[in-house]
Amino acid sequence: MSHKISRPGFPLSGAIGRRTLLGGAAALGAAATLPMPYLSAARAQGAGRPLRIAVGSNLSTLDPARATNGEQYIYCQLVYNGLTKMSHDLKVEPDLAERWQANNDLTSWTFFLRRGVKFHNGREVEAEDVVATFRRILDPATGAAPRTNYLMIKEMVAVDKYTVRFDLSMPYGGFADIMIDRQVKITPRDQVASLATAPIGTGPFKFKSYTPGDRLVLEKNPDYFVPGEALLDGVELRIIPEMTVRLNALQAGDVDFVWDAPPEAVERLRANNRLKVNSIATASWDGLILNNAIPPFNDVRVRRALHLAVGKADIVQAVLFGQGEPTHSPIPPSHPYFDRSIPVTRSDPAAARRLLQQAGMGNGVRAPLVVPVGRPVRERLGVSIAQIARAAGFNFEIQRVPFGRYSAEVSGKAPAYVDGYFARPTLDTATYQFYHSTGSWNERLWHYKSERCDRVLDEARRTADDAKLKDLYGQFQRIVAEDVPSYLAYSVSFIEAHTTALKNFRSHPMRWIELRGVSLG
Amino acid sequence: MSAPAGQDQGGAPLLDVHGLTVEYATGRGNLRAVDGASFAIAPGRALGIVGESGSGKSTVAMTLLDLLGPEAGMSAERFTFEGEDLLDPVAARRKALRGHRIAMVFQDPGSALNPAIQVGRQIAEPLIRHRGMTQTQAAARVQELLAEVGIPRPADVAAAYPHQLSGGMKQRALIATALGCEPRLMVLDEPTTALDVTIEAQILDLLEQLRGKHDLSILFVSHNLGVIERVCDDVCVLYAGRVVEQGAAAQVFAAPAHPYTRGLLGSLPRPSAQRLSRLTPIPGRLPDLTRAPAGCIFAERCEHAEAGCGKPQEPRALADGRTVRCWKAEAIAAGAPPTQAMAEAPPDAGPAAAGAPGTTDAGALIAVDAVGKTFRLGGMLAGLRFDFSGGFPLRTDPPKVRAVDGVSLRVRPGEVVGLVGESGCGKSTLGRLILRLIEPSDGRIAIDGHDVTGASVAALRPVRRLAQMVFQNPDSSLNPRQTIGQIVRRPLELFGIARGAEAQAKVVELLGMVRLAPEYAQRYPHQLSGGEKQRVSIARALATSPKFIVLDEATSALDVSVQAAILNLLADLRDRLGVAYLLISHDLSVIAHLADRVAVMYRGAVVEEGPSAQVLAPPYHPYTEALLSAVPVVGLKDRAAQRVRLKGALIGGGAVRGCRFADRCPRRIGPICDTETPPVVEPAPGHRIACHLPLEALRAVPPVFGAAAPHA
Amino acid sequence: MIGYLIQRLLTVAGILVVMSLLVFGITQVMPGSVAHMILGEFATNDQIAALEQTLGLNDPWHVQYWRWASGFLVGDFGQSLTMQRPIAPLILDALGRSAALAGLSFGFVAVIGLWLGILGAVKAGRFTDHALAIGQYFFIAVPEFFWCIVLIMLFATTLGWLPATGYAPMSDGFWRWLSHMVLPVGTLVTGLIAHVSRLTRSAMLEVLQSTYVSAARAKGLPERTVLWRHALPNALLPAITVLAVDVGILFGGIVVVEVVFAYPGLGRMIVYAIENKDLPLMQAGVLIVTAIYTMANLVADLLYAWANPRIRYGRSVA
Amino acid sequence: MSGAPASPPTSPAANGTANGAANGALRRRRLPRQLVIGGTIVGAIVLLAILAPWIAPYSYDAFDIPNRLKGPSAANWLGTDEFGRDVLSRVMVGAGLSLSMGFGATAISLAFGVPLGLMAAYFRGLAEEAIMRTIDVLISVPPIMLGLLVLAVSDPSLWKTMLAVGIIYVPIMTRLSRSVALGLMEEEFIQAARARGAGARWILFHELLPNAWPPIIVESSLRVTFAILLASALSFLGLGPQPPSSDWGLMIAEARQFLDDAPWIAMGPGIALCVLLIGINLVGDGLREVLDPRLKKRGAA
Repeated sequence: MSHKISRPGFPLSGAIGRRTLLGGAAALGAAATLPMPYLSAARAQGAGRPLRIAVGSNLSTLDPARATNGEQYIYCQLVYNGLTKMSHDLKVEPDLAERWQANNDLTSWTFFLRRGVKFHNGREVEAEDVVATFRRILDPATGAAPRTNYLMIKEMVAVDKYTVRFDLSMPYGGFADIMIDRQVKITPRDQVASLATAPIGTGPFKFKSYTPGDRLVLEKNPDYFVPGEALLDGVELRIIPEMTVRLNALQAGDVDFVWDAPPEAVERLRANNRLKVNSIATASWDGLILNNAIPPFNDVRVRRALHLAVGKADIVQAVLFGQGEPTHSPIPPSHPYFDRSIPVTRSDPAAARRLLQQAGMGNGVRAPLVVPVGRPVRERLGVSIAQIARAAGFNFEIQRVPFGRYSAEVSGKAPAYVDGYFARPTLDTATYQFYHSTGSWNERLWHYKSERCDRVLDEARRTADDAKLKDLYGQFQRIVAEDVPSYLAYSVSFIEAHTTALKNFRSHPMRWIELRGVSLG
Repeated sequence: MSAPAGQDQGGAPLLDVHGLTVEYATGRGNLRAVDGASFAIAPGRALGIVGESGSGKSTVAMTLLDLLGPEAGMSAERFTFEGEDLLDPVAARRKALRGHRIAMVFQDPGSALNPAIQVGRQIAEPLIRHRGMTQTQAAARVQELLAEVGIPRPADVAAAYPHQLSGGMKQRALIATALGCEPRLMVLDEPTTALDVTIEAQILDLLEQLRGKHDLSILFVSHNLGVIERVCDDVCVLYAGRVVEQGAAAQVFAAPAHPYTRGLLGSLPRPSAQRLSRLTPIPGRLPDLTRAPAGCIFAERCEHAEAGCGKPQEPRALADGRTVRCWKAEAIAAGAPPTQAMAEAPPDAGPAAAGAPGTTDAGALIAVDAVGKTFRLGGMLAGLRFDFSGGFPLRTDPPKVRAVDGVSLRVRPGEVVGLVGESGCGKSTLGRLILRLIEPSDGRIAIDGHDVTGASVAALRPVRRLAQMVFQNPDSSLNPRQTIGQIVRRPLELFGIARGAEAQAKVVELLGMVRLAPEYAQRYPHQLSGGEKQRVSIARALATSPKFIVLDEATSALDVSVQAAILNLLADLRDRLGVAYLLISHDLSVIAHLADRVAVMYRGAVVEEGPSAQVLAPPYHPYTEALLSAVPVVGLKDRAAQRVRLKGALIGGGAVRGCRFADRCPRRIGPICDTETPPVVEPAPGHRIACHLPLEALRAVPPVFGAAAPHA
Repeated sequence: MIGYLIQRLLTVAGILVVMSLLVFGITQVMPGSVAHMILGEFATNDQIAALEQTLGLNDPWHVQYWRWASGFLVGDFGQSLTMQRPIAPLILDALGRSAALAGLSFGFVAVIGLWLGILGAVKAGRFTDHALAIGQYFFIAVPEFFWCIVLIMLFATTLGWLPATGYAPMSDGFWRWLSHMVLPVGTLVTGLIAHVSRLTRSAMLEVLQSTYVSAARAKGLPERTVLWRHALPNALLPAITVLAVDVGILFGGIVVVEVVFAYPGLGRMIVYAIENKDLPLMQAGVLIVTAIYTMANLVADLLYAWANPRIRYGRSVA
Repeated sequence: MSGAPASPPTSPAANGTANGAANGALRRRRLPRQLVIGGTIVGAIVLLAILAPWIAPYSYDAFDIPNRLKGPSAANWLGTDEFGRDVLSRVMVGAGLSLSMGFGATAISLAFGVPLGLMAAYFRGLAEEAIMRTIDVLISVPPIMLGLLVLAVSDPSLWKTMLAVGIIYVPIMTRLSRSVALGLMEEEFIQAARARGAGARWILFHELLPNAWPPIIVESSLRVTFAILLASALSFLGLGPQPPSSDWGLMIAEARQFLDDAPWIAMGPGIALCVLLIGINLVGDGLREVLDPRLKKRGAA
């Protein structure tokens, strides 16, 4: 399963490949997306038609730095480029940077830009644009979600027009890897003000128009810097909040592509010979976030009792119709570092009750359980947990809160709420900010504090050795399984369905849509 | 079967109906609204159909034009118009005559005109339809017609919408519509009932004039015997769907041959009659028309009923050409004319009889001094409100109406003061002001010496006990959710007069006073007839043993036979209990019948006031004279033609300069009437007239009812 | 009539001022900080305080209200918090699309509803009337959100005749636009047609029993004239009021229908704004909907006044 | 309405004679057909809702994952949903929620609207202006907007939805009871009560209110329909009872996920909702026929 990633111009070798979060998932994904025999195209697909992709929510902003949801990530991927990019098999590859190098103690990274790349407005991409982009991301006022991942940047220098150097405050081996992230897309430094309304990038598609609540229209960038990669005439993201309606639209041929289809629909969609369904293991996880700072879940026994009360295998069946796998931490079962020695519990209400009694909560635990509106799978997760946990004495009262209000009202505040996170580019970004006591996500989620865990995560950051790294992340998983900061239920299999007319398309394990080189036949 | 009246006038009858029956299917079987009615109208004659509510008189009128709904089942033995048989196929033939050869005028001009269409267009419709006129021709003809029915500015009226016209104007317009196609027969269904008496007189004059000019035949439906007598040659008395008597009007009214006709005439109060005379009401109520009795339908109410009345009574021709459904008809017709018998004068005829009525406060139970009421139209934000009464709708200064304008009045203990005037004159407002149901804007009111003008609710309570009120509408004056017992008992409890068993006993006593059996206490208002309801209202008013009762049109909604009983009751109560009444009515006959003194109101003020006999005889205020002239009174038919008629209609509203009657006065002198407030002259002590005319001129007017009362 | 118009306009203005205060007040008491919303998840308290200062969120409420309301008057509805763009064009776009939906629906409701109502009254008691009554009972009772699901299942999924959802601009071609309108409009109108026709029927029945209709028949006018010239204009008056009420119901339906059919209109935008606590967007949306609704009522009132000679023409003449 | 004879236009005293009284008695005995049918429907649903805890075949929230998304069968008459919950049991339990939201909201609007309307009509003047102008403002917001706004301020729940919908209909109830009371104030028995010096409370509650009820009840039955529709629309939008509640609006919303595979999840509550609303409408029309004085007058001979 393990594989090495060749990085042009990158002198280091070894563990970096494993840093990427998904590890072996690539193989899984590839297996799932083996080209199916092409059936006769049911509909004449006229050339010049845009690819119509059905998505569920609005893009709340067009500013890539502020992107927070999957729809925006798709858009970022189509309209912009980062310094590096991640291939389907999780290799970090050159994008705007044609090569890069780090100094020996991994504290200074230099990226060499591809020459002649033009923004959609015709201006050439320069090193100053890169510096400006990262300045924005680091500026708290911008509100970029992954900002904390880049806080180790001490200084940025545009060495010349095509060279930019990052000096870090600490050694960091995965710096080029995190350049693939969704929000760190290079934007023109002189067009910042209009990013939200008339965005300009370098990607294979240009922004044409956006009607909130209806559609985002992109058109082909004929001058894309890799000839032959921008093949589609355009892309439309059709915003259709109703899942049923999205699927109906796909079956009726009104859209070509449904992103993030529900697990329960897989069978039916597969039965349709005009459609192709991809199901691919990802490192995205859903879970019940428990607030470790306030009662009742500040008591580890109560958290453990919940884990005993709600068996994860049951949850995967109830919620995902089997399209996923139980997990304990953001490290997915598909990853080689996943610790299979940690048992996956079955529902045991009696044991949970005993534990609650020990915690002095023999009369049961009463707590609100917030679920997001418009995220049906996660809503189902909440309902299932509440229902199954009831046998053990957990009385959850479900409150549906629009997902858009999570950050202001729910995250880090509610005692228990259902949430989920997309795959991060590396193991470090998937764990450190979440479980380290200083981690930015930690304080936004569960307020977990453990010196043991801090030590392990700090150590892992400085480690380049594969075996040692595997051991460290194994320790991490066992600590988390013991302390159970929250109920991480499963890694989700990501499902996409599209018309068979789409050629050369492969689902990307990072759940964005990669359309370079893809065409409509 | 004799030939119906009218045929003896020669020639074939224009309309000949025989054995007309109309039935409705109800849940309890067939309701026979009209039962075997036969009548005929000769060309140029006027047939009156008279009867009380439920008699089926309007149904007859509607049948002629096939205007009854599909739920009504109609049959007849013979039904011809101008010799044409209309029975087969019934509907189509009669429909074809509508508006063309038979025209109809409805009771309420306010609802018979379509509010959404200009009056002129509505009049033109039959012209275009039946006469094939063009729009322009029709429009021209409409103006002629309007002018013919006495409308002063035909062009303006033609362009107006119905709501912009007064009731009298609307009725004229409807008559013009009916006249348009020169019909042979005009059916008028209570055409003046909704109108004031002076307007009624105008309309009746107009009908008389048109009839002569156009050789019209008329079928005139009314409950008002006086009107029928004025208009019609022949009359047809309907009771419970059956024609009980028909014949020449003069004969029927002079010597009624059917007990019902006789009862009706005996029930009529007359303006000429003396106080203390008694009416002879008809007892009982209308039979259930779904199961009519086998014998004479009137038997159970008939004072002449005896064994032979158990048989069905068929129409029978009398020697004088009349047809009557009574086997005793000849005997009854020969009896004394149905005038009112004089009641035995009670020992004490009431204090009113003693001493000259005056304005002194001494002994006055009710003292009203210069009381005025100004209504603001619209709410607090009236400036931002639309005012549906018309005019420029955006009002920053809320429009005001001076409903009562400086009225002074005295009512002494045991005295009956009649307050008469046409609708809108402010008489009801005055009644309510006295009881403080409405706050007076100015002036002073005292009840039994207590000034109630500014009194607080608490201070008012003892006074409320003394002064009570009986309202017009028996259907709305009793709370439908309470039993009669509760209704009568409530004032007893409220004023702490009686409780528990005592109250129970008192309720029975009160019901007895108004001649209702004790078991009525358990009933609900909807189980009572109109007359019974009004008795309950009176009992309720009497509960607190008041000294004074305001009777606000207390008998206006009742049929004449029922009204007679109530008037008798009121007279008895006055005599027995010594209660004083303020008798508010538009009907001079009722006022004259009961009142000791009369006040005549016009546009918010009293124009004449005095003892009844003096007000009803010269000298008159010109308005009083006009009112008296207008009242149709049975037996005074000939009086009508020579009497004064008022122009136009009463206009309410703002402040008045000069004489308030000036614009309509038939005896107007000149500009002085418009500018100067008329002086009050006092031809006799306690008789006051507000008029510019010299007293001599007023005295010179001949009495309206002739030298002597017609039946006295 | 002009006075009436002025008076009604003043009332409408008053209502809008009060409504704007209300909407503003509600957003003031809503939990959550605007600055926090803008800055996102990782804002520090200092940043929030600083932004609140620059946004003037610490000013007294009337200052904030005046700033907001005066901006509104000149067409500046502020910035959407979540979309980072000026609200005015967003709302106007959405409004236009909602208006198409509402206008089309309302047209159908008015024409078909009135016609069926008259038909029911004229055929009262007969088969047509009974059939209509049964239909009315049924369609009034089907909630829009259930009805649209049924329609989608039937016409989009099973039969495949119509697109399940979405919106195609006119620029995509009239027929495409129309095909996207059919199901939403169909969902919206059925219940309202039932409602309007039922009330029109009873209004018409009442008019048919009035004296002036008898009088018109007595004039010998043919039944057709009686019906259309005499009865209908008077029956339309109450129908106008009914239609005005139904505009409110229509708005409710539009919100649901826009959400289910993924129709990018104002209703969905407001739901989005409420769900996402996008206060400026919500304020603007609610106020505009209220304004439109008030205007619709105003139009109904004016129409009523215009159609009613009692109001159109004053009294007097004779 | 039809069937009974149109009375010949005569004076009002014509009614209330022997015929009128007999008719009144008759009317009480024979109920309109709509009322009987509608009453049966609503009664049956109310009964089901009350008895649901005992007669529902399953618990409304019990999972049965192996049997999820199964169509109607002998075991699950209306099939099962995505968690294997029995749709029939959920619909039965949900009936109580819809009914309590509809009737609760109407009760709230009555509790506030009727006293306000009566007071406005009785006291007139400043009190009336204050009440009615406030009502004007409230009524000029489309109902759904008011609901969304109220629910935007706080987290949704059954009670809040009920309250929101109740508040939405307060203006309608106020206007109605005011106009009814204004009409009654003109009635002479109220004048009579005032003439004998009865107090405001007595007149409001003993004279006005008992007579104001019929039109208010008729309107209330209509309001219950609208309240259920609006409440279920709000809960369909997620602003009502929260899962795992089996509120019908919420059930339909959740069922949309599975429309293609398991349409019965939506059909159960959807059809139940339609039947309930038809039933209430029928009751309303029946009540109108019995109580509406205008129809009564037309019917009386």
